[in-house]
Amino acid sequence: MSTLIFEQSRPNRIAVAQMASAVEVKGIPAALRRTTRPLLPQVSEMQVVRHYTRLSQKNFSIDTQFYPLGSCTMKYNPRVCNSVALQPGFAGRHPYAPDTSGQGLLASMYDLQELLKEVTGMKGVSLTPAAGAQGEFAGVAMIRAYHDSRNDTARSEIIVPDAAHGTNPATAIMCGYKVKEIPTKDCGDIDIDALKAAVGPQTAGIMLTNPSTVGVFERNIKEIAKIVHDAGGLLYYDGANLNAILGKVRPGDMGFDVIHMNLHKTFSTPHGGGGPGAGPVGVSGRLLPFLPIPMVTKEGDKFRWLTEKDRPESIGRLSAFTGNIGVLIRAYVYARLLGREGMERVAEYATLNANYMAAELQKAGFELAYPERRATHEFIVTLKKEAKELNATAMDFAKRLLDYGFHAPTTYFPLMVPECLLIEPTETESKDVLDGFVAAMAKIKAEAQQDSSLLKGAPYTLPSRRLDDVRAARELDLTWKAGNVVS
Amino acid sequence: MSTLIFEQSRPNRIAVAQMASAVEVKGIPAALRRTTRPLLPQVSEMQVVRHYTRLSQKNFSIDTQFYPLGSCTMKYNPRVCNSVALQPGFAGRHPYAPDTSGQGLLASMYDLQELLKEVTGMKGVSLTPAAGAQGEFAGVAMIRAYHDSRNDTARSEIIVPDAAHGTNPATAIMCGYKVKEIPTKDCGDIDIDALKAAVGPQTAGIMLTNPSTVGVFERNIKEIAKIVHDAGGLLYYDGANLNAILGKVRPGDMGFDVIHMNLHKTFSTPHGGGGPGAGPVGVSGRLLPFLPIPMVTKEGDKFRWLTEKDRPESIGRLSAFTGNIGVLIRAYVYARLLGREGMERVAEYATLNANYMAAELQKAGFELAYPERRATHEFIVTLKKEAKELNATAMDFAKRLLDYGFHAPTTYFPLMVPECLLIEPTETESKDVLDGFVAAMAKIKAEAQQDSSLLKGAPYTLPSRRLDDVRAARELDLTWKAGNVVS
Amino acid sequence: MPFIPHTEQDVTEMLDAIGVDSIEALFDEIPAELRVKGVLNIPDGMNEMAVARLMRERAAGDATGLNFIGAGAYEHHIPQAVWDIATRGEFYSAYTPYQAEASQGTLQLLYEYQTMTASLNGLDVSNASLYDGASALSEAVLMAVRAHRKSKSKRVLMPSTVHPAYRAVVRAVVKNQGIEIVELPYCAEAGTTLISELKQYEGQDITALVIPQPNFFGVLEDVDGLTDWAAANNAIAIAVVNPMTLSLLKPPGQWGQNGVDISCGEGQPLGIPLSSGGPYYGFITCKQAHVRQLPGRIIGRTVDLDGKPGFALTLQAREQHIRRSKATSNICTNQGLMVTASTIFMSLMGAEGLERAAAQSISNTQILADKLCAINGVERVFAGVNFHEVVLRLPKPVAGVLEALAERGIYGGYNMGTQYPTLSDCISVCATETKTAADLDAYSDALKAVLA
Amino acid sequence: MPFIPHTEQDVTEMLDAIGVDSIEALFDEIPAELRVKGVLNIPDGMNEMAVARLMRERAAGDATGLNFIGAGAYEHHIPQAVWDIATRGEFYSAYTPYQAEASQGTLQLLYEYQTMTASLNGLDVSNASLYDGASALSEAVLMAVRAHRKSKSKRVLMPSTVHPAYRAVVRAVVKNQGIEIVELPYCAEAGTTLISELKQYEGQDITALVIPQPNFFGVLEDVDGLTDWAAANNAIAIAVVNPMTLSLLKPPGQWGQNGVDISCGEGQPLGIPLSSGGPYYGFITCKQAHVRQLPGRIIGRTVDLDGKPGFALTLQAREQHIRRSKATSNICTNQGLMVTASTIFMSLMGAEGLERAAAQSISNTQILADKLCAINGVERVFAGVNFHEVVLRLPKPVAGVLEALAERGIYGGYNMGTQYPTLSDCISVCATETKTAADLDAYSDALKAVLA
Ligand SMILES: Cc1ncc(COP(=O)(O)O)c(C=O)c1O
Ligand SMILES: Cc1ncc(COP(=O)(O)O)c(C=O)c1O
Repeated sequence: MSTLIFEQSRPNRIAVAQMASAVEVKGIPAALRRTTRPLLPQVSEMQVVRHYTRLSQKNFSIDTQFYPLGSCTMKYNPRVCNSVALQPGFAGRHPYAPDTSGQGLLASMYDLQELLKEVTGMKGVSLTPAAGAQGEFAGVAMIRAYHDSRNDTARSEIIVPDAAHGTNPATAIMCGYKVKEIPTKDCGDIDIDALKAAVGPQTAGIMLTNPSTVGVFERNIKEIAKIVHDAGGLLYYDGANLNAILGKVRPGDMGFDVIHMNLHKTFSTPHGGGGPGAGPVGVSGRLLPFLPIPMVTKEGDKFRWLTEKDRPESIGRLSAFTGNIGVLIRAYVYARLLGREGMERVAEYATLNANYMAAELQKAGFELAYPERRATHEFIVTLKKEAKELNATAMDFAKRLLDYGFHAPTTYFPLMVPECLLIEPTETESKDVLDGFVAAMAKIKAEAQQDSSLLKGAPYTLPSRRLDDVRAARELDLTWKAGNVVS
Repeated sequence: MSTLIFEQSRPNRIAVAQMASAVEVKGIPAALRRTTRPLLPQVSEMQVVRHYTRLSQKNFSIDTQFYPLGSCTMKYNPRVCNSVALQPGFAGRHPYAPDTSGQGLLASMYDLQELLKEVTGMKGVSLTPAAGAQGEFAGVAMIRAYHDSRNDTARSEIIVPDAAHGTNPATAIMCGYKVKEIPTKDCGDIDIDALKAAVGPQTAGIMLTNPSTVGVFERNIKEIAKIVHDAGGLLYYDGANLNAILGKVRPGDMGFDVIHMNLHKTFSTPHGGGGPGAGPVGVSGRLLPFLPIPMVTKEGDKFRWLTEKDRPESIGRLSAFTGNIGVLIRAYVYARLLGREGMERVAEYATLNANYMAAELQKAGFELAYPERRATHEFIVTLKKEAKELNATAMDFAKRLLDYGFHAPTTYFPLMVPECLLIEPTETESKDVLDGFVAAMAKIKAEAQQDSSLLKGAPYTLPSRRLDDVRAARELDLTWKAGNVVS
Repeated sequence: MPFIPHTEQDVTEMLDAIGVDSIEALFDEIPAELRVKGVLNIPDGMNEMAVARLMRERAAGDATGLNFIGAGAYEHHIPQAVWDIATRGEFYSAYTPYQAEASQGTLQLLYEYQTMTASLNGLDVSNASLYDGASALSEAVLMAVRAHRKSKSKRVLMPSTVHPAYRAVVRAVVKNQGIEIVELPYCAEAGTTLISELKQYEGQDITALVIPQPNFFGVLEDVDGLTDWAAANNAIAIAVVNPMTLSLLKPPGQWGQNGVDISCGEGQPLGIPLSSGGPYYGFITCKQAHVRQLPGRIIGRTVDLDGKPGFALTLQAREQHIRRSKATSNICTNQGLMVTASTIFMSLMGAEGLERAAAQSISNTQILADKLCAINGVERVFAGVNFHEVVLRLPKPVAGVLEALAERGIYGGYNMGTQYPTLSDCISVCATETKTAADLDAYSDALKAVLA
Repeated sequence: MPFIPHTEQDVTEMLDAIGVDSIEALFDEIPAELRVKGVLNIPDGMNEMAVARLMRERAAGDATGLNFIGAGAYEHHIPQAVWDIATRGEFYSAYTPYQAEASQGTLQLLYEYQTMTASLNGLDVSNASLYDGASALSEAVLMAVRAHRKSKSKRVLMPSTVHPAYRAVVRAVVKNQGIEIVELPYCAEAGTTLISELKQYEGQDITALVIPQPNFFGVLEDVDGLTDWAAANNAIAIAVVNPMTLSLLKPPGQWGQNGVDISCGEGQPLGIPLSSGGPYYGFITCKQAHVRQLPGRIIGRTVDLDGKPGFALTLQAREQHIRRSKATSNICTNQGLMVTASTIFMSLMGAEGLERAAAQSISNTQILADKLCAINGVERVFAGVNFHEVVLRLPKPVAGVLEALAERGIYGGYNMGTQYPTLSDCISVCATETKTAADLDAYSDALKAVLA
C-alpha cells in the first residue's frame, strides 16, 4: 500500500493555482451551512500528481500487460479515440445546449446508430444505456412494455441459461420478472428439452448470449428462437460476446428481438478500471416504439434529439441526460478506423487467437471444458484435475500468472464449470504473446508438480502479496479514519 | 532490460491505422532510391504503446520521485503548461506562416521577453537559444562581437572559476577563446587575488554563476565586476542557478553584461529526459545590437519577428527557425501562474528547503563542504570521511538512495570538492519529503557502518543492478544489430 | 489490418497448430444460413489522420458559446492534471479490479474516493460509483425499499423540486417492481417543498422520502425539517445532492436530528467535463447499518499474506456476479474512470478549493441575476434562498429568447417550460466560477438586445 | 503559494531547525545594496483557469489556415499515441539519464533511437540528439574539422542549395574558430549543385563538403557524384538530409563508393509538431571511425552486476561535463523529449509508414504543382527531380500573393526572394500526405482567384 493521500495532508496546505479567488458566501442561513470541513486532503499539486501517477503504476492494464479476461474483451484502445472525445467542442458542451450547437456531435451519434443497426441486423438502436447491464434493463423493460401493450400481462418469467452472466438474472428481477434457469448440456449447447419444458404462457422471454459464456456458438439458435417465439416469448441477446461474430452473423438474423451491445468490449472503448461503458440497445421492428430516449434523428440535413414528446411509448429515460456520450464518441471513432473490412476481421482474428491458444494449451496438457467444440473468441480451461491432484486451483494459477507478467483470465465463471479459466485473448494480441502465456501456464503447472505451496503464496512480485478477501468482508474497512491502521 | 522493440518486430507487420494509402513513387531515378529498408520495427500500434509505456515506468522522474539533482532545479512541472503548448493554434503552426497568423503566440513571446528583462534587470532579451549551453554560446559570441565592434581584438581569454559548469569552458573554446581557470577559496568565494592576477588586456570576459555551483552566493561580486570591467572585460552570468535569487537580486544589478537563463530550470519547463530546454539571453545596453535573432517586436498592437534586416549587427541565428517555442510557451504559462508574488517566493522556499536539509544532514553527522556559509537553493555534502573510513563513496550513497526511492543528488560535481553530493531540493518539495531523504541518508550511513559491501551492490530494487560504465565505453555497443546479444 | 498484429506467417503457423486450413473453417459451427450474406453496408476504414480530421471538423462547430446552463450539469474548472493522470494507460485501459494484487492502484484510489465521498456527505460508507445521478437516485429508492423491511407500501414521496429527468429515470427504473412514486407539489412562492404538504401522509406507511438539496430551482430546501419528518414517520430519508455544494452546505448525514439514511447524487461537478451529458457518475453513500443493501462495487482495506495492508473488492456477495437474481442491483460496469478523475480532482481542490469554487459560483450567479433582473420585465420567480442557480421570468417567449441568445454566442439557460407548464415563461440560469465579470456583462448585454 | 507545499507550521519548524528567525535571514550573505528594491514589475499571478483561458483565446486565432509551406519544417501526420506516451510524467519530467539504473526507460529508448537513426542514414552510429537540423550541421562541420587532422585549411564547401537558415547558423557558430565556409553556386536550370563547379577546388586542401538531399529547392542532388568528389579530394563528406525522405532515398552511408562520413539533419518530420519552429531536434550519425569526435550524448549497452544487459551514457569523456574545455562540443541539455516522441513515431510507422507518407507527399506535391502550373503565368523553376517540394514562379509579386492567399485561409508557400534575390518572383510549395484532394483544389482555386 502507498501512503494514503490523507496521510500526506497537512493543515492549510492548498494547491493555489487551482483555487478560485475567495469570496464571501452571502445569504445562506447558518442552519444550512456546513460547520466542519469534509475529509479531503490538503496537499500540493505535485503531491497529487506524484501520488496518483505512482498509484497508476501499480495497475496491470492493456497498455502494459496481456489481459486475457474472458467475457471482457480487453483489446487495444486506440489513443486517438480519447483525444477526439476530449476536444473542447465535444467535451465542453452542456447537455442542454441547443441541438444547433451540437450538430457535429449529433451527426456522429446518428451515424453510430446506423452503423450499429447494420452490424447487428436490428431495426432501431438507442445509444443511451450506460453499460451492458443498463442495456439489459432497457431490453427486458421493452419486452415487458411490448407484452403490456398487447395486454398480454400474464407473462411473468424470463428464462436464463445457467451459464448466463449474473447481470441477466439480476436484470430480469429488476424488471419485475421471475427467473427460470435452464441447464447447459455437456457439449455447451442449451438443453433444448429443458427449454421446451420451461416455456409456456408465463414466458415473457429468454436471455441468451451467443456465443455463450462457455465460449461456444449455440448451434440450435434457430430452433430455440422458434420454441420461444411459438410460446409467445421474445428473445433477448446479451451482446457481450459480439466480438466473436462481428461481420459473420447478426443477432437480428438469428431471430433476436432485442439486444444490447457492450461498446466497451467489441468497440474498444476503454474499461477505465471499471467503466464507463456504453450498452446501446437494438430492436426488431415490433419493439421500435419502446426504445429508451433520447435518440438522434435526422431531419433534412439537421440532427436533433428525440424526447418523450416524439416517442410517447418509450420505456423512458435511463439517465438524466444522454448516456455516456464520451464513450460513444470513442466507439464511433473506432468504428470508422476499422470500417467494413476491419470490422469483419475482428471476429476472424479474435477467433483465430482463441482457437490457437486452446490448441496449444491442450498440447501443454491442460483440459478444455469443451474439447469437442470450436472455440469462439474465448474458451474455457478447467483445472479440476490440477486442483485435485496437485492442490493447485484456478485461483492459484491466476495469482501465479501475475508473477509472470500476465493478467489472469476470468476465474470461476461461468459457475457450472469447476476450477475454470475463461480465456479471451482478443484479436489485438500477437502470436508471441499467446505463446508466452501458454509457456507460463506450462511452467506454473511444472511448479505445482514440484511444490504446490509455491503457487499458494503467489503473487510474489506485485505491490501486494495475496490479499485476504475474507478479512476484507468480515472486518469492513471501507473508509479511512485518522488512525485506522490495519495490522 | 526489456525486450528491444526490434526483437518484437515481424516481417510485414504494420500499424495500418497510421498508414497513408500506398501510392507509387514516380520520377525518382533508381540510382537515387533506397534498395534496402531501414531497421525500423514492424510492430502493431498496441505493441508500441505497451513497449514504451512499460519503458517509461522504469524511469525515476519528478512526477514519481524526489529528484534533488543539484544544479538542475528539478521542480514540479505544471501540467497545464504542456496542454497550452500543445493546442493546435500553437503546435500546428508552421514557422514560416505569416506573422499575422501567429499574433497570439507572438504576443506571448513578447510578454515573455519583457518579463525576463524585469526579472533579470537586463535591457534586452532574445529567446532563441535552445538550452543553457547555446545561451552561453550566444553570450560569449556577443562579448566577442562587442570587442570586435570596438576593434578591441587582442582580447583572447575568458576567465572561468574552477567550480564552473563544464559548459562554460567548452563554450569559451567554441567562441575561439582560450580559457583561464581561477581557483575557488575554501569559503566558496572566488580567489580575488587570483582574479586580479589573471585579468589584463587579454581578458575578454569572465563567466560566473552566482550563486555559484558550490551552492553559495559570491559575496564579492561587486568587486569582481569592478576588477573585470576595469580591465576592459565583460561579465557573463550563467543563469543556471537563477532559482536561488528570483525576485531577490538581479544579475543586471550585480553588474553583469550578459546572461543566459535556463528556463527548463527556473521556469519549470520539463527536462524531458534530457531536453529540450530554452536558454534565453539577456544583455545590458551596450550589447543590445548583438542579440541573436529572431526576436519579437511590438509595433502598435501588432507583433512581428525581427530578422537580419532589422538587426544587422546581430551575432546571427542559432537555429533554423525560432528556437524552442514550445518550451517558451510552457515557461510563459508558468510565469503567469506564479506572477510577481509567486516568483519572489520561489527563491525563498528553495532556499529554506536547502538550508533546512543542510542543517538536518549536518545533525545526522554529515559534513557540509561549506559549513560556515548559508546554503542558497542547493548545498554540498562531502563524503570524503565516509569514503575513507567506511569505504562508502558518493557513488555508493547515490546508488543506495535509489533503493530508498530517492533520485540521487548530483555526484562528483563540482570537481574540486571530493566525494561530493550537490543537493538541490527546490521549493516544490514538502518538509516530509526532505525529512524522508535525510532519514534515508542516515540509514545508509548506518548500513555502511555495518557492512559497506551492501552499498557497493546497490541498487537492488531497480530494473537494473549497478551498471558497468567501463565496459560500456570499452566494448562499444551503440546500436542493435540482429543478434548482438550482451552477456 | 487495423490493430491486428498477425503476419501471414503467424496465421499459417496458427492454423497448422489448430489443424484447420483457413480462418473461415473456425466458423464452421455457425449454421450456414445464418452467415452474413455479402458485405456489411459500412463505410471503408479510414486511417487515424483522416478520422481525426473529420472529427476535428465536426467538433469545431460545436459548443462555441458561453454556457450559462446548469440544470443538473455544471461547468467548473478542471485542473489539467486531472485528466492527464486519469487517462494514463494504467488507469484508462485496466478492467474492474478483480485481481486485487494487480490492481492496487485503482483499488487504493477507490478507497480514497469512498472516504472523500462519504465524508462529503457526512455518512459512513460509499460505494465506488453508479452510472449517474439519476440512476443513483433510482438505486437509492430500490435500496430504501429493500432496507425498510417493515414498510409494505413501497410508497416513495418525491418532491417535484427534484430534477425532472431524475424523476423520469426513477419512474422508468422502479415501475416494474410495484413501487409507487408520489410526487409532492412545491410552493409556488418559495420554490421549495413545504412540510405542511406532508401532513396528509402522516400516519401512513411511507417507505421513503426524497430530499433534494439544492433543488432543481437552485433553491435550498428545509432539509432538517424534511429529514425529521421522515424519521418521525418511519420513512427512510434519501438525500439527492450536488456534491460541489456540500463544501458549503450541511452534509446530509447531519440533516435533522439523525441525518438521512442514504445520500446520493451526480458526481459530474467534481472534475467531469460536461460532454453533452456523459459519461458522468452517480455516487451513493449511507449509514453503516445499510451497507449490505448498498448496490454496486465497494472496496475494502485488508491485509496480504505478509500482513501488509492492501485493498480488494469486498461484500461481493451482494453483487450480481455472485448473487445473480438475488443481487442488490444488476450493475456491473460502473463509471470507474470518472471516479478516478474525480478523486484526483477532489485531492487537488481540497475542501478549500471546493468552497471557493462554490462560493464564486454563488456570487457570480447572484451578480448575473441582479444584472438580468435590472432589464425590464425580467424577474426572479422564487423567494427561497438560491445557491448557484436561479429561475427567472422573461417578458418574451422563452424558446425564441434562448435561440436569439445562442446566435449571439450565449447559451442562456434551461427552458423551464419543457418540464413545468406553470413556468413556461421561465428559464433557470447558472454562472459558475468559470465566468468572468466580462462574461456576465456579455450575457446581460445580449439579453438586453434580445429583449429590446 | 503556487506549487509551494509549505504550511506555516512547516516553515516555523524548519527555521527553528536552521536556527534563524525568518526566511529573509537566509539571504543575509547577499550585499544589501544589491537586493531588489520594491517589487518586480510583473503582473499578478493568475490561477490555472484564468491562464488556460487567456492562452486558449490567444491560440484560437493562430494557425487557422491550410499549410502548404515546407522549407525545412514539414507537416506530417503524428499518431496520437506518440505524444500521449512522450508526455507521460516518467518521460516528461525526468532529467538526463545520469543515474542509469533509475533511467533505464529513457536509456533503452535512446539506444533504440540510435539504432533507427543510424540505420535510416546507413551509417554506424548516432548520438542522442542535438538542438535542431541547423545546429546539427554546425556541429557536423566542427566535427569534420576535428576529425580531419590532415587538413589544415579549415575550408568547408557549402552548396547554396543548403537551407539558407542552416547556412546562417553554421556561419554564426563556426566563425570564431577560423573556419572558412565557401558557398557554391547552384545551377539555375537544374536547381542542383554541379560537380563541374567543384573543379576549381580540386587539388586544394578542402576539409569538408556539405551535400544536401533533397536540397532547399526540393530537388535531388547528384549525391553519388558529390560524395565521390569529396573522397577523391580528401574532403570529409557531410550529408544534410530530411529523414522522412530517407525511407525512399538512398541513405548517405551508401552514397558514392564509400558513403559519407557524417550525416545530419532535422528530425522534425518524424513525429514533431511544427510548433512555430521548435522544439525540434537535430540528428547526427557517422562512421564508426569518427565516433570519438561525435558531439553530444551517446548511449551504450552494457551489463549490470548480475550480468544482465542494461544501458548507460557512454563515451562521456568527450563531453563538457568531464572534458570541459577539451570537449567535442558545449552541448549539455539536448532535445530528449523530441527524440522520445520520434522514436515512438518511427516504431509506429515502421519503414512502410515512412515510405507511404513520403510517397503521398511526393504525389500530392506533384498534383498540386501541376494544378498550379495550369494557372496562367505560374511555372516550375527548376528542371531537376523534385521530392515533395517545388519552386514555382508567379506572375505577380510574391509577398502580395501570399498575403492574399493567407486571407483566404491558405498558407501558400515560402517566399524564396527573402533568401535568393534571383528567385524574388518565386515561392516554394509543399503538400504532404496530410493534404486531401479537396485541399489541393482549395489552394489552386484560391491562387486562381488571387492571380485573376
Ligand atoms: C456476458 C456478459 N453479459 C453482460 C455483461 C454486463 O455488461 P456491463 O458490465 O457493461 O454492465 C458482461 C460484462 O461484464 C458480460 O460479460
Ligand atoms: C551551472 C550550469 N551551467 C550551464 C548549464 C548548461 O545548461 P544546459 O544544460 O541547458 O545547456 C547547466 C546545466 O546543465 C548548469 O548546471
